[in-house]
Amino acid sequence: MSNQTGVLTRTTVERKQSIKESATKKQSKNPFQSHLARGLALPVFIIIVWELAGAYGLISATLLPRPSEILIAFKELIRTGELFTHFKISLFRALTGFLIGGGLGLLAGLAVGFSSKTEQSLDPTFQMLRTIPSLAVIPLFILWFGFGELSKILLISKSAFFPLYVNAFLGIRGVDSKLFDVAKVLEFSKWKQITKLILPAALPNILLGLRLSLGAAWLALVAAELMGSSEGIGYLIMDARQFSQTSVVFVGIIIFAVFGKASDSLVRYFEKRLLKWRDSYIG
Amino acid sequence: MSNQTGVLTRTTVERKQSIKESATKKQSKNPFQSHLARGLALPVFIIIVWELAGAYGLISATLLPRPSEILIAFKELIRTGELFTHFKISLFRALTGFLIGGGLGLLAGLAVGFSSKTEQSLDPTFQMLRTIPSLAVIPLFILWFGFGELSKILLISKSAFFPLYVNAFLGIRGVDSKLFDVAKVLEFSKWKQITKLILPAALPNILLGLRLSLGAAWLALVAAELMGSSEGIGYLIMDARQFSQTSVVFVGIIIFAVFGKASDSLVRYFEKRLLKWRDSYIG
Amino acid sequence: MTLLQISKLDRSFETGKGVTKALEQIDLNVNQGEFITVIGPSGCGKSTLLKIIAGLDTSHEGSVLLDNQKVSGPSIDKGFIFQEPRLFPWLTVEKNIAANLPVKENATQGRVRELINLVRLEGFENAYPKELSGGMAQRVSIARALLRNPKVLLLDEPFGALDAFTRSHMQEVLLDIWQKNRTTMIFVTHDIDEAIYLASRVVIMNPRPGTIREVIPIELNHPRRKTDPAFQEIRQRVLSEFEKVEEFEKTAAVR
Amino acid sequence: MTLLQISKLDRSFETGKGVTKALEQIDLNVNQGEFITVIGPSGCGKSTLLKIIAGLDTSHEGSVLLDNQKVSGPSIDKGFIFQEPRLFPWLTVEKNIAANLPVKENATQGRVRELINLVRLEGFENAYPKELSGGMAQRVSIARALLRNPKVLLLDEPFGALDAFTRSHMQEVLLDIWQKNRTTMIFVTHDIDEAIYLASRVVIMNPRPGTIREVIPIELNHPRRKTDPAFQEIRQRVLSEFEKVEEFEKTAAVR
Amino acid sequence: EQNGDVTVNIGVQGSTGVLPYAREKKYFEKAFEKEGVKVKWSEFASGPPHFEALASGRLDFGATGGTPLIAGQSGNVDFKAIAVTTNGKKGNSIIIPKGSKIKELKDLKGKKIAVAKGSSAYNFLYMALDQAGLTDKDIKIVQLQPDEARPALDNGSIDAWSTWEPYATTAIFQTGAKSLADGEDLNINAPSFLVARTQFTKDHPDLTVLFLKTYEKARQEFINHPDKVANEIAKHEKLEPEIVRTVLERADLILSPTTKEFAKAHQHQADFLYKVGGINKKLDTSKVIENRFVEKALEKE
Ligand SMILES: Nc1ncnc2c1ncn2[C@@H]1O[C@H](COP(=O)(O)OP(=O)(O)OP(=O)(O)O)[C@@H](O)[C@H]1O
Ligand SMILES: Nc1ncnc2c1ncn2[C@@H]1O[C@H](COP(=O)(O)OP(=O)(O)OP(=O)(O)O)[C@@H](O)[C@H]1O
Ligand SMILES: [Mg+2]
Ligand SMILES: [Mg+2]
Repeated sequence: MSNQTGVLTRTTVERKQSIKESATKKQSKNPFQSHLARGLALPVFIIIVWELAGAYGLISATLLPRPSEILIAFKELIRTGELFTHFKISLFRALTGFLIGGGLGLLAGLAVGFSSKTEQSLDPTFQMLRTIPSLAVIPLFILWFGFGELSKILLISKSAFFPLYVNAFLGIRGVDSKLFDVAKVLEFSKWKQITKLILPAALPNILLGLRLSLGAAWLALVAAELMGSSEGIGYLIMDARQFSQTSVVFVGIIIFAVFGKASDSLVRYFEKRLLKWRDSYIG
Repeated sequence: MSNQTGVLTRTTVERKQSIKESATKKQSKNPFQSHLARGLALPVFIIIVWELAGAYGLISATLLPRPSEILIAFKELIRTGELFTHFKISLFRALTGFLIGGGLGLLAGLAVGFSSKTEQSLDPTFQMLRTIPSLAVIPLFILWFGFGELSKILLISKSAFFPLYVNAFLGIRGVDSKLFDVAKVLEFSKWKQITKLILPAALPNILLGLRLSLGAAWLALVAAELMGSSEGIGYLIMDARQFSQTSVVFVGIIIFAVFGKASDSLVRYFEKRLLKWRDSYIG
Repeated sequence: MTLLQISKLDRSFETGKGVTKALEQIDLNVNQGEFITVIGPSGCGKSTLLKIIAGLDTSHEGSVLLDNQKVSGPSIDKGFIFQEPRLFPWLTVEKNIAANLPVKENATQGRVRELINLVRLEGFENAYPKELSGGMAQRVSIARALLRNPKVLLLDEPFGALDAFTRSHMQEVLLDIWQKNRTTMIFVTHDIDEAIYLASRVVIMNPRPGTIREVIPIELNHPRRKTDPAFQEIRQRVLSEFEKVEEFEKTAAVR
Repeated sequence: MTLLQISKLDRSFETGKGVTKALEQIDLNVNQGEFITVIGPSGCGKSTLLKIIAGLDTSHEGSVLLDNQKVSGPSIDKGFIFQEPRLFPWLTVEKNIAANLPVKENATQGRVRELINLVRLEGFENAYPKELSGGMAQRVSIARALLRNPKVLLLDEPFGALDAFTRSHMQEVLLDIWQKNRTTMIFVTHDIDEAIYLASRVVIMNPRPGTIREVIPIELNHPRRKTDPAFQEIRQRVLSEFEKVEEFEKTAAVR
Repeated sequence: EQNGDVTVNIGVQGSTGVLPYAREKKYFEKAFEKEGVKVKWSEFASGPPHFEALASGRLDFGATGGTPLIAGQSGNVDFKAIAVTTNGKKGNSIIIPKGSKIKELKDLKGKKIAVAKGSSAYNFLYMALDQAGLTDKDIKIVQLQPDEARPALDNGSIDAWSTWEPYATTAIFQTGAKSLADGEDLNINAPSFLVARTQFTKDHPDLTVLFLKTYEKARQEFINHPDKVANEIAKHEKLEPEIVRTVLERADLILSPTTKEFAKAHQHQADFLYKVGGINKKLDTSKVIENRFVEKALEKE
């Protein structure tokens, strides 16, 4: 805790400095730090209120342990190396599932977006599959793929498939038909059409799909790890819930949150770089 | 079954007719029916193979009942009126959750998209919350909101929030800055900027977010109905799973699929009407 | 009365590959009710200058004062016709012209109808931008700017996509508005005849970096005639000045 | 030798509000190596005609034959310069010009550099379209079309956004290419002088619906001079024809 | 031998039972290694998923309560109950929160009671009500999974909770909740079983016996060194040793054929479940009972 408040004060000070600078030099030298300060303000505020509420006994400790208690559980799990083991396997599952599901989703989205015939044949089926909940199909996955890694990874893939599929599909359908005319006149091959026209034009949407798919992969982890598993962050959470070890549950939640945010930031970093040609509103 | 194949033959015939027509009249009179035929081909094919495989004992009946058995379970559930009761309550939950979560997501997305300051303060927190799995937070929801409707609807809202949030956010950031300049020159008020520039420009993405949010609301139903519920399609499924009543599980899955697809089609119908001004690739 | 005072205006763009100097040391005073036309080679900074005056581009050095106030953003007094039509693709012609005014109101409706007649787009009130030809779209954007009767009208090659006759019709329309409303006009064009025909002063710009080469006052009475010897004389002067620009450009250091 | 045969061409657009007749009963034969310029009032269907010839618009009635083959889609022989630049915003100038050819290849690279010099964009090879001025973007799109040495070049107001000098430079470039390669040119413009200066035949169109009013052959030798009396005479003829179009438009039923 | 590429798939749930302990200690790995057979473990959150896994042929052995067994049989899953692991008398309890005014079962009238449908505690609740002269119409049943019922109990949104171990003991220890009644008080037998996939028992009767023998060996640890085992589990699972010890005490671990008494209790459960509409057909539970393996496993002892 003292740690977090420390961060807050430091960055706030730096932010003030950078505002001063920007007033004189017209361009902030340290926009990154002031971003960070703004981004951290809300979470840090929540954590402080929460800790205080816990310390004054306003909330039940078994159900909502204080941040400091969570920190202790965190340290303990790190010390024993358990956390790392769980995390490693979950990361592997989420990423593999994301790669398979997201990759197929992208391809399917491109295929369907490209041709309205393909759309008519495949899209209705995909749209039906999209709203089938993971929890309901677990038995089928067990039947077909067992409850080993394969099954889990496929369940994650299923979740990661759709956001990329829908976004890639709509990205293509959003490409300006004027540019398509240019591509036709210049006689782009199908491949060139994809790489030089469609992918770049649909890129904002595809990257958005990427972010949503990555998120979906993380979210699917819990359902997947419910299924005959004894490792992984999802398992850690569900196992801890059995004995009401709420601090451990929160450690799991925090890991999900942090890694969700981290993978999201990564994609957005690439987004910034890949979309530098854009001339759009920047807020 | 015979029913389904009936549909297939009929529409195929009509499709042939319409192709003939279009050959002579240059424009198909019945594109809708040929779309339908194409869209149904794959599901109908799967159903036939499945039924046959079941009939020849190639797949375990306990885990994967034949379509005809599912149909019987379906009829039975309809006859007793159970299905309708479950469906009604699920529909209510999904829609209310979607309206709350999606509405807030849209507003938050607009707010964050509009100002990069707001983005820096709120977006990191939202992105962290986005990847926290529903199953992990259920105890917290029960603690805070009890296990009544409120809790379920909020859980659904949580899921429905993010797709609309992210899509609205990115929709705004994709608006051509040239048009923003026009709005500035014409001195649009903030409100006019939203209604006359941002919403229409971001509409393709917002509608996409709508579809994903609706889907997410349906998907969240199962997790929500795991929680202190004795009604709803999600409950129906999970209850049937406990007792290995696989046909009932499939009835639930089919309802999810059909209503997911139906709500999706509805949004796309509006999409077509609302985006008729677009001049983009149509596949 | 001086309406617009530009002094020591510098504007450069940082891009991935270095810095492009678009405008350098621009000094220009414009009086209330003047008709200024700006000519100069492609890429010399005309559009950039207009955007700065409009308050759309504030990342410059030097001062730009309108009515002795620093220009810090667009305002109701300034109309802008962009180089491209920039119509809202989701609004019909009529609604694009009315833009942020309620189309349903009678006053607006009458005015919109009037402007549609003026730019000769009768029958296309309800067409979407994608259903318009290039010149038609440009005319819509002209009508949109005229609707608001601005004090200063900034026009960036407004008639570039129009045929000769529509163009001269629009020139008359513009002169008419100028004379009736004493609107201050700053008008970028590539057509030297047009520049002379309309202007009280013609500004000739040098490229790379964009500077003002010469300001030529046109003291002919309206209506002007292009065959008038006095017109021809000025035309010669502008042309020869422009030729020098051309030469200047060839010898100038590349970027 | 007749390269392009257009006969009984009709094209109308169905919109929400009714049907717009864009082209009606167009008949036109173009010989290999001819330089056709098309003029006509804004919205008379010039761009539509070009798109049909290019094979980008096939929803028409009547027949369009190129080399006695029905035109059913774009092909390698036809270059097209669109009315707007239509650059790929994610590609730099260099890559936009090279388009679907590999920029890295030496042959392409040399040719791209040559064209960049020709359209006077040295130093902007690596700029993105959003960093270009209107005229610069238009020149990139010209270079892109020229790169492929098409047999037929369709140009839709290609020099509309260029200043007088860049424009006449580009005219020379075009004439040069035409004479060297015997490229067949179909060139839409609003500038009557330009139309006469370049063409072997000038096509004058009537609006609403778009029909061909008159085809005027220009039998002057190159290089032509605008001050030449023969030139002026033809100019008068075109102008008076065009004035009739103007009158026709005023009396025509509105849509 | 000929068992070269055979793998035994064993399912476990929870972390305090014999099988989880044996997994930790690798008893089964050691025993089956000699036969050239590999062991693969899968962990399930509750009983019912065991039967999905059994039905798909991906699981060979598991240990569950009686109610999931009945549910599995009603779903036509092909399995055998090969032994009884506890009489389950102390396995289920009705818990009331700290400071509750409820004194006896009759006081439950009109109250909100949480229970997980399909669990053994579900049956237990109905039978308890029956004994108190109440029916499910007199109370308000809230369908909650154990880990959801806990917060509900803590924040007072339910009045009582019918649950099983280790949830009952954990709640009592952590929140000062009290047990209103357990199976012993009401004399309700709720046997739990070891289950096996029928086809596996046919293909590998010897391995089935070996499984039971190994189970028995692990169970003996629990009987002979309860403190040691409790401490080990507590340490491994980071639980309070007190909780684990109590849970184990209440478990009454046995390994026994399905005696007439157990069979009757189990059949009674099935009939009851049918009566209250939990399952949709009447079952003959004796069809899934198979005693010969456990008899053989125990006879050499
Ligand atoms: N956003 C930008 N980023 C980088 N460079 C820019 C940007 N906008 C303009 N420039 C550069 O500034 C210079 C002037 O551009 P500007 O658009 O003002 O020219 P212009 O005089 O309007 O030309 P034209 O007659 O072709 O429209 C050009 O060299 C252009 O490359
Ligand atoms: N996609 C479309 N949908 C409906 N109408 C259209 C469409 N494209 C063109 N038109 C109509 O066809 C007519 C001719 O348009 P076209 O673009 O060919 O004109 P143009 O001669 O090129 O005009 P300009 O000189 O202004 O570019 C116009 O009336 C226009 O409104
Ligand atoms: Mg410009
Ligand atoms: Mg045109």
